[in-house]
Amino acid sequence: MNFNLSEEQSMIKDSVARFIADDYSFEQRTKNVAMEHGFNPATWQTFAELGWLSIPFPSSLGGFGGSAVDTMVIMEEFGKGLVAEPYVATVLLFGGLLAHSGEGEIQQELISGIIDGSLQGGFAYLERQSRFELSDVKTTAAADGELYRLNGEKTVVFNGAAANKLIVSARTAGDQCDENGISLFLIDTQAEGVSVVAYPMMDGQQAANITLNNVTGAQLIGELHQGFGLIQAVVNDTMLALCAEAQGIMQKLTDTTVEYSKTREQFGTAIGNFQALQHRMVDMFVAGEQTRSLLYRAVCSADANSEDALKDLLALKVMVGRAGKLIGGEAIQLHGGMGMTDELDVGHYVKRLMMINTTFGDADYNQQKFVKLSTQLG
Amino acid sequence: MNFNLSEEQSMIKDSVARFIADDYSFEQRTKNVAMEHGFNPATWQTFAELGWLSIPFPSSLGGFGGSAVDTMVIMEEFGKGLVAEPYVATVLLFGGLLAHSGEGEIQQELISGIIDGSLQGGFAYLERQSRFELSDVKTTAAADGELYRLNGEKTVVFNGAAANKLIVSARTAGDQCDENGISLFLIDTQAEGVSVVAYPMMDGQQAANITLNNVTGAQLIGELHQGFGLIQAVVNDTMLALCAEAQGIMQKLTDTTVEYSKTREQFGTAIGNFQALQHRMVDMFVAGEQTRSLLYRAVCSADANSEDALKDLLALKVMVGRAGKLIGGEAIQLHGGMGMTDELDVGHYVKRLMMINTTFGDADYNQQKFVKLSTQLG
Amino acid sequence: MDIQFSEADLAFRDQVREFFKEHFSDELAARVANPKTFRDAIVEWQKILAKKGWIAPNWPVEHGGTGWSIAQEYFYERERAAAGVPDVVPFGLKMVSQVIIAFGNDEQKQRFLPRIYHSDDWWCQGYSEPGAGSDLAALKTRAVRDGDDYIVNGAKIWTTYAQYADWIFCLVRTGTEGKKQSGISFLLIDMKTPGITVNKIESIDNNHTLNEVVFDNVRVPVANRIGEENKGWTYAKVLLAHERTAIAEVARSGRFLSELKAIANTEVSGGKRLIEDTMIQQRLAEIEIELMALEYTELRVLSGFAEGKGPGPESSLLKLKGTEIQQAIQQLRMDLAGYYSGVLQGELSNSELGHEFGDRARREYMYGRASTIYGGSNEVQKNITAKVVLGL
Amino acid sequence: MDIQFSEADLAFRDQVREFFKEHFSDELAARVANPKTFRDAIVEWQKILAKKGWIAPNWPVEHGGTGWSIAQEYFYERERAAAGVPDVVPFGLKMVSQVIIAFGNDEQKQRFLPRIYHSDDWWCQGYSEPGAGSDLAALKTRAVRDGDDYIVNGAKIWTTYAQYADWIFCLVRTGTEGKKQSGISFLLIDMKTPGITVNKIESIDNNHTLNEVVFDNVRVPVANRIGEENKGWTYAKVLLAHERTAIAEVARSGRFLSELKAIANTEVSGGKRLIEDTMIQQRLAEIEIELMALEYTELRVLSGFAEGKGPGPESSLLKLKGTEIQQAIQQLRMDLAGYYSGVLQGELSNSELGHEFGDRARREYMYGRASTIYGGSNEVQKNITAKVVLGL
Repeated sequence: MNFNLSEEQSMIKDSVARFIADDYSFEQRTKNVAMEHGFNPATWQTFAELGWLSIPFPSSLGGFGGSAVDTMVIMEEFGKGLVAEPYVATVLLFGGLLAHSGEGEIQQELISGIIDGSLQGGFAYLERQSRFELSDVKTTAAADGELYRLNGEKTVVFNGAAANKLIVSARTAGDQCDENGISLFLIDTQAEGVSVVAYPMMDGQQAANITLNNVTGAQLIGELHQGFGLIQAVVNDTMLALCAEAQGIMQKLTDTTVEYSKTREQFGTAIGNFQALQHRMVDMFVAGEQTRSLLYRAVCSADANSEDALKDLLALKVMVGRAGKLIGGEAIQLHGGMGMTDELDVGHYVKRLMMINTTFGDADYNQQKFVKLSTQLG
Repeated sequence: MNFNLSEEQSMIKDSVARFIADDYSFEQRTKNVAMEHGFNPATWQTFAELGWLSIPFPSSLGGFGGSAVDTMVIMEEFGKGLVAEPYVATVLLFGGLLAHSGEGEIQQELISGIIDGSLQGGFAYLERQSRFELSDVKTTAAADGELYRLNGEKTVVFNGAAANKLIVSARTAGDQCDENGISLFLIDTQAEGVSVVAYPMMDGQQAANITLNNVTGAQLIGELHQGFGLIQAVVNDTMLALCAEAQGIMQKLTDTTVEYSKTREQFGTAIGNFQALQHRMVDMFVAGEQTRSLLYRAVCSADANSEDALKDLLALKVMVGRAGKLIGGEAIQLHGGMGMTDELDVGHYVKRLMMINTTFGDADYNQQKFVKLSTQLG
Repeated sequence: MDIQFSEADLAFRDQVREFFKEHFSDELAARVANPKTFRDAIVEWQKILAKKGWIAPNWPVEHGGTGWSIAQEYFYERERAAAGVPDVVPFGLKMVSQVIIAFGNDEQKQRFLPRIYHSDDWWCQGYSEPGAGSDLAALKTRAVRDGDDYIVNGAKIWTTYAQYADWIFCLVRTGTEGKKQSGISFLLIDMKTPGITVNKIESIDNNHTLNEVVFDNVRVPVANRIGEENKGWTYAKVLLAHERTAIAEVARSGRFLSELKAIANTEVSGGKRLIEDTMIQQRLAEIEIELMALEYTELRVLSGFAEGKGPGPESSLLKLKGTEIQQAIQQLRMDLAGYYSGVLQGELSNSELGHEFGDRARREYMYGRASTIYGGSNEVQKNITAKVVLGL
Repeated sequence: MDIQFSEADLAFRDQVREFFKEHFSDELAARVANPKTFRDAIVEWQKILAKKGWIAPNWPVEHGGTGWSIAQEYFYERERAAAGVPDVVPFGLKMVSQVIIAFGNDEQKQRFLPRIYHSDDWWCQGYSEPGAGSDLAALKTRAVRDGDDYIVNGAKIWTTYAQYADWIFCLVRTGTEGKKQSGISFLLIDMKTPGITVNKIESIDNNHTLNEVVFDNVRVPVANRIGEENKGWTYAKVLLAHERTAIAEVARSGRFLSELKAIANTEVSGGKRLIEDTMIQQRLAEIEIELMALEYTELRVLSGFAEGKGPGPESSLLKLKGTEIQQAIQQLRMDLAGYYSGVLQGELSNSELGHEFGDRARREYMYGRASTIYGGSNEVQKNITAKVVLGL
């Protein structure tokens, strides 16, 4: 039992931290976010060169073969630097689905494209009515020779406009909310019948609504009707990674707020000397440390394939949501008027934290899932 | 629209406040609580002489004909003085059921006994399994000539050991949790088959378990099978009165805590100078004032027979529970070690507040009832 | 103690309801809600109210006030909120006008009040400075006497709608002796005076509401000073208590809560309406209960006013609880919007985006962070309450 | 980073589980739980543990410590809590012994440690005073040198189990110069010495746990002083951090949470089990999630110890969160008990009363208020964390 990083993990951590310190200032990040798809292709290429795009993929697919701890390490540093590049959409979600679905020709080819930085991807899993229910799928797929024809509308597809390829969840059998009968399909975003309406999200990343109008040539990924298990596995891995990112953000926000309170003077003294504010900053610190403990718990049980892995993950996601609200809210409040300006980085960190809370279900939603595991009810 | 007391109400308020200041010190109260049934019969007689036992009864039954505001006034002062005498059990519950059930001979006789202080009563509405559900009644009543025969067990009957008479809820038709089929019966606690196991409650008041083993001679109060409406009406009136008592307690606890913080020195200064504690005492004050606002809202709508009366009452009861937890918890915490001793009055006020939270359903329970009214669901 | 209303009060309520229904069209509402058309639309609406005579209820009757009873004021606000009618822009009609009425001279009253009444001038408020936020009295903008003028130098910050403003009312330092609260004067400054620069501050809701206003040797006639030199703090303080009360926005929160219930009745998750979700139910109930209490706290404050009492302890409480409730509503609207709470809708229509309230949820949530900061931060309110009310 | 345990660790876990099952009988458990039989029962149990060699895991091996690994310590505590086995009374075995081991002389070690090990002496702690609570260093009990003795005068308060104690370890003032933390000495005092009076304090749980201990010209041999005169604060401080960690009671909260789930599975309302009530479910979940986090916070502290780090920032956190969780559990147990939470059961049996856990719920709730007050109040922990961890 230990909570130390391996030498390799420390190297990854230092490498990301150094990149952010040297090349990813808040000003630079602001410029990147203002680019066409909300990120900087050159930065993405740097990620490829540094090997970061290969971390979660097995070595059989040309990857680094990283563990949950490895992903945690990189994501926590990304959080501290507020990295806007679409690592989650392309590497973790799109790449994760591919890597989990087998090691065929498609996987080999696409994952090597991800690793070398030439391919952008995304996962279209949301629909207008689905809210947080991954099994609520109305988009349909019909066999068309060896391939499939898709019809439907997907919303809030992260990285949807930049993506060359998308994996789309579609119904091949069953009723609208059934877990069985969902299948996954690979499509080209340039294919006929695909229309894309892109928009920025508040965290600077971009998403898109994707309309599929008789889109042919869709390739089945994984087994027919059995896509839901694949979705769950990859969503869980990604959720864990997002929580690590959130941990980095929370630490950054707490540190920034504490430092600000030491310099900002009001009523003739630094506001950090006011006991009421001190106690509230302690509450921020405590919330962050509790989240860190659950993060360690969840990555350890993920890597150990523990039977409690899902329960630990859900607990973590709930706490990320709750602690994030506390820390984000206090960070703005204690920065006073400055906290309200978009020039300062604080608000941007808070918005990313809010987005992470929402992604794959907010705190209340995941707590209800936790209850089912915890009380063994329904 | 005004929030001032009438001259008569101010007189009641002053009269109770004077009695407490002159004759009901915490030391005296402690002696009263140590007496046989948890209260002082002489004090009760004083209440009768001062006319307080007549306040809620209509003048046609020899009472003062008071409004909800009148009851609020007396109960709030009782709260401030932590009066332990069984006003709620005898006057509000037992007397209230009688007064609401008609103006026949029984009512005339018993209510005049209540008013002159010679009669103690109680309402046996709880059973081991019933928790907060007033309609969960297993005790049975069977016709026996003009009267009834009762069998069953009632628990936590407030004032059960001191009471000369009890009103008991019993099932005369329907299933265990049906609202229809509940009837109310008057019994004599000396009757054969009635056995009483008394115990003190944490607030100093006493309660008893009452076993009814073929108790004959029970008189029907109100209409057969239709007792539930009567129960609801009287429970709602009493709940409002208890909330007024809680308001008095909360104000007393806040005042006491603020005063203590001005005198208790630690680290070379009065602890009331610590900003973190100041802000928490402000939170206590705010919670108390918000409760006061809902109290005014609920008494006004009760007296106006508003269609929102029940919703206002439930909101109030929820807030009394929540604010009570905050204020009670902080009162003990800010008194430090002293807050832990039974010699100080603080703990006793807190315990009474906790009992009021539980009586007729705690904050969570009543919030669920509120939801039904508020969202028009189920 | 009662809350009975007279027949006349109830008739007034119906009249107000009818008026809003007739004059505040959906089309106008849409223009007010759109940041790009807000300025012209709100002025258009305020002129309608001025014509009706309801634009300045709290002014003395001789200047155009309505002389309403507490009950009438209560109903007016309740109906306004229920109809989704925005409050007037407060800086002229509710703030500087109060100071002019109470402390201005006759010439100032005649010059400024009618133009405020008819929304001919747009006003903004110059209180906060980069170094003086919660510690307002630490302000440093200097006004130095030069003949019949002051020469003003310094900067004001977080100035709402300065980009639209014709006039700004400012607290400036004219003296440096004694306590920092003394030595402050209250000046009215024409925004077109040379030397004034307005710098946009983009706020976290991605809107342009806030500004920095920089004064570089700005000449202001001494005739534009309210009351005595160095006594400005006294005049400004009166406003602060009224501002606290106004920030509570009790009636508006009531309307927003109804909107949330309607949303929860429509949005689904896993095929079930969100209103059937117990956790959503409880969050709605918690907000509603606090709000029901605050409505009566506000009535208690109003009835105190009616008896000639100034804003008492309940007014800090109104600000504290009122803003907490607003933020709870904003948070819940975000949560109801789910993924859509993150969308910057921009020029997309609702049907293009496929969603109706996510963008608004985000804007209100983000801008709403300010409510616990401005008007005397909630921390300052707690300090005041501890000192003034609890005697600590 | 991993939490894999070795086969040996897992075998140890099974051994511990087996031992508790065999030796901690239901009958003994009942006597420990009853305040009237508690003293003798806990001593009986501690003697069983001493015989097994598990009574003082953290002592150096030469004095009887077990030399366990972190994993073994973790499993021991977890199994102990799961089996409902009470912790040892800490004042001798976990507190004064640590000070004697670290700072006592050989004679003191030989004299006191074996009797502590075998529970022959019952110890209590004399730190707090009526005027020195959170501000512990402000203590005023004086010890004045008189030949080979000190003469002690003053009073200690909130002294847990002083009514049973053979010995008390005290902080006393021997010097008045310099900071208040200097001038304090650490004395061991025989409770049978003339001049000591123990006054019962009835606490709000209606039990007798707390006492006042008054010293009236009490003669204490200088040989009973630990370490140097006026250096007592240094010795005591070491204990405080360990005490904070212990107060968290993480494993016990885990057991209590399981009990609450079992209760919610049994108790009904309106014919439905309470566990089916969404609000109860969410309250259970909120506690469980915080506790799951705190279990790992504790492991992080333990693994820090293993690497030779003293209690770090996580230890104040353990105290803060640990006590919050305890109080949330106590509150929920009260709420599950409903009306019965108010009952003082006295001599009534469960079947006479008709209820099983209301009285315990009340006792634990009321006594539990102390956990955020003692061991350095939670307010003091926040002050420390702000200063030491956040650098404020």
